[in-house]
Amino acid sequence: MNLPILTIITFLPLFGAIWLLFVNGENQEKIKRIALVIAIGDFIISLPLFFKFKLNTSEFQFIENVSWIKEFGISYHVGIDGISLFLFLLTSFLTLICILASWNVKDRIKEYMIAMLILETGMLGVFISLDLFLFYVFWELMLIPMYLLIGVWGGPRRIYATIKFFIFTMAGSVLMLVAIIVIYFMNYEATGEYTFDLLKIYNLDIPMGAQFWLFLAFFFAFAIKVPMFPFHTWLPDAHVEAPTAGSVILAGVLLKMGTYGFVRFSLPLFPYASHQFVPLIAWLAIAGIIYGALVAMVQEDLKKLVAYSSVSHLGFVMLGIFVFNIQGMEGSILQMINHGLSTGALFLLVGMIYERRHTRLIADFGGLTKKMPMFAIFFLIITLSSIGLPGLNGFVGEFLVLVGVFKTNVLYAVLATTGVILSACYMLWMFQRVMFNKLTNPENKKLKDINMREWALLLPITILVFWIGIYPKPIISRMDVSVNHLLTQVDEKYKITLNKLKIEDEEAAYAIKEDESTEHTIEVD
Amino acid sequence: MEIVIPPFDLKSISPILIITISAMLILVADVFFRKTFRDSLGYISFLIVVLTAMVACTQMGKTVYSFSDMFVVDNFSVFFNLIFLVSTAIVILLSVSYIKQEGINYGEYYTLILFATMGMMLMAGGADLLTIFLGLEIMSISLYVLAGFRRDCVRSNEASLKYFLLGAFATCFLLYGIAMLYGTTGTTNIKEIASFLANNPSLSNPMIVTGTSLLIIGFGFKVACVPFHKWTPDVYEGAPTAITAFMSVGPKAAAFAAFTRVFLVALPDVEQKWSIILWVLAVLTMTVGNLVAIVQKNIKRMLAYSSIAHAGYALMAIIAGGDFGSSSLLFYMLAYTFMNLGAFAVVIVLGRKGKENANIEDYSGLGFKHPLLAVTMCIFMFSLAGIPPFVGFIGKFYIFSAAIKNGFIILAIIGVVNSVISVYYYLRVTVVMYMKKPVREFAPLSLSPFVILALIITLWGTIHLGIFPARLIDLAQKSTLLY
Amino acid sequence: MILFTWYLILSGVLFSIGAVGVLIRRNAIVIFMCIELMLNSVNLAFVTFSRQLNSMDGQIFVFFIMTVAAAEAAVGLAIIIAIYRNKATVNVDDINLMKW
Amino acid sequence: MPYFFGCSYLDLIGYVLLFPLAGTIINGLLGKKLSKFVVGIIGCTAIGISFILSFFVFIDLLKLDPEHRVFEIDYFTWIGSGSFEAIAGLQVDPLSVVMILVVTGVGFLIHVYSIGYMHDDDGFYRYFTYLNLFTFSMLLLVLANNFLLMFIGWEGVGLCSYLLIGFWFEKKSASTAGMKAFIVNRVGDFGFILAIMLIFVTFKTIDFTEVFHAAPEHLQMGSFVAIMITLLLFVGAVGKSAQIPLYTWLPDAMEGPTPVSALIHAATMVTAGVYMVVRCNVLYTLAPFSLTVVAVIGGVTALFAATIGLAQNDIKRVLAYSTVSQIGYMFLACGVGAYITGIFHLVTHAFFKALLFLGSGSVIHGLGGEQDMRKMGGLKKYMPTTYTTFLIGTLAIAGIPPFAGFFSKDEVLLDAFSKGSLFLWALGAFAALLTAFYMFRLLFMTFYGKSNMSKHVEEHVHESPMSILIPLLVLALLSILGGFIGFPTASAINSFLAPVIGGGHHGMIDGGDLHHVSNSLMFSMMGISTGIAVAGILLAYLMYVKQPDLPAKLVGKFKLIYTIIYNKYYVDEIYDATIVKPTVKTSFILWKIVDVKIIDGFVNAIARIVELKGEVLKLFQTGYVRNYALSILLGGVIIIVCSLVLL
Repeated sequence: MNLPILTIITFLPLFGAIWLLFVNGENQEKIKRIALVIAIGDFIISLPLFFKFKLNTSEFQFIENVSWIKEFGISYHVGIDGISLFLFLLTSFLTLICILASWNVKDRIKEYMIAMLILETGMLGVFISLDLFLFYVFWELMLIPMYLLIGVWGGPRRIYATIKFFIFTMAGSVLMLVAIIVIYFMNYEATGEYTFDLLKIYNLDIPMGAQFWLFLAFFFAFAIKVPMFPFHTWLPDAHVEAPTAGSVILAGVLLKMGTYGFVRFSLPLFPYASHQFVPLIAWLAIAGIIYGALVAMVQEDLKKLVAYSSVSHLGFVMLGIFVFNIQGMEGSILQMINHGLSTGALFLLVGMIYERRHTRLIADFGGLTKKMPMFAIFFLIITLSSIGLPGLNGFVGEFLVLVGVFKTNVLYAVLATTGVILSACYMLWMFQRVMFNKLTNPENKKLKDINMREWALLLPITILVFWIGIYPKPIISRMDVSVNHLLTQVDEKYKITLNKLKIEDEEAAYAIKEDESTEHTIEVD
Repeated sequence: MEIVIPPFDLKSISPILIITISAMLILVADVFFRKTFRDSLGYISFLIVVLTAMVACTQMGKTVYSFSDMFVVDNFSVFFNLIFLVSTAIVILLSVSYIKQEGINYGEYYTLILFATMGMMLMAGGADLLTIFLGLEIMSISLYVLAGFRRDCVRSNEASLKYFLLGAFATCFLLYGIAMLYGTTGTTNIKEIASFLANNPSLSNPMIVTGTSLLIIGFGFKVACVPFHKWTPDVYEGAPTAITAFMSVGPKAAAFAAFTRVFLVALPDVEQKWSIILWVLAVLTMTVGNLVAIVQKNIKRMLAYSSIAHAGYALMAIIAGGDFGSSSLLFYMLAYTFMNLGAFAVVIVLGRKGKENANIEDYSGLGFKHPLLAVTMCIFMFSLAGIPPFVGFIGKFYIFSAAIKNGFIILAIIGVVNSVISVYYYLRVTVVMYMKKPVREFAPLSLSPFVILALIITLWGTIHLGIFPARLIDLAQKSTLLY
Repeated sequence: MILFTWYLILSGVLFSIGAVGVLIRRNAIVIFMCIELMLNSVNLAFVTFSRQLNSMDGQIFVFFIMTVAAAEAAVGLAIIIAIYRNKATVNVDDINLMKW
Repeated sequence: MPYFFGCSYLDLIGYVLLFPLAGTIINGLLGKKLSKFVVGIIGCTAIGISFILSFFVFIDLLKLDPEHRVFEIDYFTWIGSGSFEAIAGLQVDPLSVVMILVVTGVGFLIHVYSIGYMHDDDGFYRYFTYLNLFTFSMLLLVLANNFLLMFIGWEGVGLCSYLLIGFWFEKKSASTAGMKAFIVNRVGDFGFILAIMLIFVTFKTIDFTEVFHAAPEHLQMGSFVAIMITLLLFVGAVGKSAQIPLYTWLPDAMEGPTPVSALIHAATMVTAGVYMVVRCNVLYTLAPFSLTVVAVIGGVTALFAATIGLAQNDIKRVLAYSTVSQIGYMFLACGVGAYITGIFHLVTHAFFKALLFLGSGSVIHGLGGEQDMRKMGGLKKYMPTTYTTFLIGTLAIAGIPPFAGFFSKDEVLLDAFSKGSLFLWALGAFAALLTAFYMFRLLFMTFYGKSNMSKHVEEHVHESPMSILIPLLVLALLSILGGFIGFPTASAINSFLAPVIGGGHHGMIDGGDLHHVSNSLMFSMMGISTGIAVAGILLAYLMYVKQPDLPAKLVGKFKLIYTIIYNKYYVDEIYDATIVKPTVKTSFILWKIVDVKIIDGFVNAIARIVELKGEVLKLFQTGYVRNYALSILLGGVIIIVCSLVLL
């Protein structure tokens, strides 16, 4: 296809943001409409990717490769494969949802929408970048609008939260920058070519010692973003203070960048180190699963609860990635999408009652089902999806992850599976306290059920929730080849390194032998 | 005895000549035709600078040694000349209304700025320590005056005095260092020093080592690296804002130009020693600059500390050395020129006569009162913090790459960690602008077409060069030192 | 003939005296004079080296230094006068409005 | 009409599922706008059609050769990832047919019953939606042809149970009970999921047929893997079927509407565990140790729950404990290898327990919601039909011939004795005694004696409407006749289900037939169990009809034991104190200490330190020129010295 479709999709929101710059800020309706049209348009033109995606090739598709900074070998190289395809689509979908969800933002709507659209460009860019430098640029770029979204339109402690968010993420990612540069020069030494092109760097065989440090540098960047225990503390704060749409994007897309980074970069670039780090990551992931769930259980604030539940869910994703088999990996990718949908929806739902009641404390609610039956149904479905009820989306991903984990390490699987119990505990307990029981708080008696706009927000997500739960094949089949390719790639490189290690050992042994023999000869002499 | 008149290669110093002559003409014009020119001196100097820049551009691509090898025109110096001229031009744009508002609209203001620029160009093109010293002094003396240009303002006086005393003090060290090098090598010419050192054991010679160290003190003072940085915050705070802006970019770049040329061309054989010293200084500079910047309340002071920190990053480029190092320095300096001048431009726009409003808290709520200005400021702040897609990011990236390429990975890591710390105080400005309620009424902005032009240029530089830096990088790579 | 080293030692001593003077004196003008002293010690060093090496470069350098010192003196004194006008003191310890 | 448009009914098995699902969707989406009548009709019709279809499926299956009574149909690949594949496919074999007949049959009756019972409830449509969804899930559970699909149904019924227990969500106890049910079930699911994964890893497939086919070759008799698989599966079964130690949710589940208790918490869902064990009998047979565990847990639960049942006063709770106890019997049977007996008891239990629950519902309905037996009494005259049917049910559960329960329970005890041990038999037998006792205690307290009803209630007591009574009558009939499908020596269910047992590997596994048991043993066992039942009944008669003050005296005498039993051995409290509270407390500590204090504290401390450093370093900037000059000089000296000396 000659049309640079990825570029169009990625930069259309930016174009929209620039357009909005020139719209009079007083005209709120117009601004909202423009933003919505851009988001809808973006989503619609991203849909063909799904249908035109070729299932039988592991190559990247819809590739565009233009030299950007020739002097450094930096190119605007974008493309998607089965791994990024869905995250890409999820991003355009969730942004659309978010813009619609922000309809009631009154305060400085223009800047809000601009930030939102720029954010979309940044996020989309992250998922399509096939150039390390480009990736890093997008990775950092989306920090700014997110930072503003939380900081300007957030709750009372927004400044603390947003700075924490920014600095946490930045602290992780600068080390990655150093690592990227190191890889760049390593590649130069190996091939004599200055390039940041990921596909070329994939062929690079990084020495084991270096892999360790480089992996660690990437690890911090991604682990903070995921966020893995114990780097997660920015998340609850950021979620609680962020406006609804911010939370949705944060949970739905931003966190996935971390896990995506592991899949796209850490694994294929440092296969040996990745294998070496499995115990650490697995234990952290498991700790995250259990810890996140336990802490979520005792939260008093709905958003915080959902935030900690994200820590738990993302633990599954991490675990799935680091078992190096197809079920784990596909489960993880699917789980990324699922988490994006269900947690995103949870934040939407929380946002809806927050808009009505201006509180998120669980204690302030109770018995809402009586007043908001439709809301209750959606809430229930999403809650169950988050719990991982079979037949809904959450289960498929979670189960695949667990199968993958089980194949490699039973203990990990057993511990991770406890998350299944715990998730039911905190979600249902929360659901009970919010939706069930007697409606006692007089404030809640005036609550209105969801309106048309909110229907429009929740229905598509719910449909997807069911679709992925019941018939995930179209999704899994699209990632199959890519995931397989990735795993083979990792495996082959890992084996090469192992062989080298073996040879080195043998050589060392041989050298020792030789030493002994020479000593011997000396003695003879 | 035959008297040979050496060739006068005036073409090689044409930019300097133009600036010098026009600076003097402006002085004359101000004295004799004050009425006629009063307001137009600014435009005239701006045009002169632009003209000089065009002339300077034509010098690109060739290497000419002139005046008995005392002066050199090579891509390195041309590139630096362009940096100086760009910064001077922008500062003149910022000054036109600023000095009027401050009531210091005297013709010698422009003359001094032009002289300072001339000094910088001399420094960048100096192939002899004497030329470099001369350039340095011409630049410094002009700046001493400029710093105290608001002569009825005590702070300005104080800034001037401090700058002057300490500057002269530091110059003595520089000179003593030069003397020592001269004493050992018998020459002050950079190339000759280099060849002398290459042929003689230099590392064990205490004179050379001491001389090198003394040079570090002298240049270190000018680039404001810790522990010779202490004048910076005070002078930056007290000087007229436009001059602060000027000082933070042009003279700093000039000092780096001389620093780089002397250390990379003349003293590569002592690199083993000075690179370690500079390594420590760079780390100290970055760290102290950033840490203290965090607790600043005055934005000019904060920017002063930030400029100290940036000097630390730039030092990394010198330490890294090689083509990559010097080209990254070139790029970084230009990048820094744009973003820092931009930030100061916003500070100037928000200032009033007698009331600078330079406390960060004064910016509360700016984001809603003057959204465009706030966005502009945000962009500069993010760029200074090194966040893509702005030019500051590419600059830092370039420098870190250079450091890593030459094996200074730990230095690079310290550098990036520092840039995270720096994020904190840059963000605070944006936090105040966007996330705090206004604490005061905003007076109408002191916007004039010139300031707007300056803002547009700096914005363009910050954004455009951030997204499409390829050509500039190409240029910088072609402008590395020609040995 | 006196050894060159003595001149150099003298120059070093002068430089040190100047430097210490800068540190311990409070009057701006005296400080400035100490700086001048340091400059002149540099001059002495240059001239010494020049003699030793039989090269004129050092002496030329000295001329430049002297010129520059003169220029500095002019500017410096003007600055000191300006501050004296505003603050009626040239005690540098009283001149610390800006700190931290 | 064996063939439907030329195709076998077996092909239409999907429709058995489809109708309840359609009912769910229609009622769920439109129910609010439809009248209660229509909603009820839709709900019942959906299940009714399902039942009829099931019946024809059954007939069609019967036509097949007994050895080949397996029909599988695959619809689509549900999850396929690498070598892992879960197909959305159904399997019809004698076992699943028995189950779907029970589910749809009893389910249909309860749906009909619900129309009357729930008539005044605002959430009528919601109720029927859930109920239809439940039926769908339950059918999926029993029809699935692989473990994972079964797990959908497994969780689906759990969800419906959750929703229906908490149906009156405004009642805190109800919503809490729902939650408890779900979470406790999740604990079981934990085992189930692990079991599925272990099965996949072991057999590379999760398809029933393939797994059971491969099992005997793959797994050694009594091998560790076999034991693990079966034990983990059993953890799932324990959760779902409310066995020790995960039974506590079931009594609480009585917060739901009574028909729900009848359908979900008596007849169908809770027996899913038994179904699962029987379905996996091939695996269990390979793991004798697991079988022992199953048997012991079943037996102990049977007795344990029965003792609790002795002292409860809530009519539904007594029934709930009796359910726990009866399921214990089923597991006991399975545990000794008599899988078919387990299923047999499951079927009869479905009949009489549904009957009992519906009967109690009728009572509760008649009394306007009263559930405490101490406030009932003498209802015989007010509600004769209910009484009669209830009596039949009670006789059935007590094991009086020729009621359904007699045959099945007797067989369980016989198997426990002949294939298990005396100990297991003793557990069962003693539990049977207690069962007879507390069930008749319930009957007597409710229908006999003098009325303890309040005036207000007494005035309004009435016999229930027909929609309630008809299901009662049908179920009563089934409770009388149901046992004959497993009539000793000519057991229809035995021969029908036999092919299921052993997964086609005959000879290896005893198909649960009883022919090797001598007739004398069989008849003497029958006599003994009948005797036990009669003894229990007489005891109850003595205590609650003849000498109504005796219980109080006994209570006074055995105060401690009574208190313990009355408080259900404090199991809930123990769980609360040892698991729930510590977990919550730990979580609080994790949050408030680890998260806020340690991790965040660490982060904030770094920020603070950075800032403090800035504050300190700032102080060096004194503002004095001489000071600055000093730092230049000092710095210079240090540099020179270092470069000269150190470097």
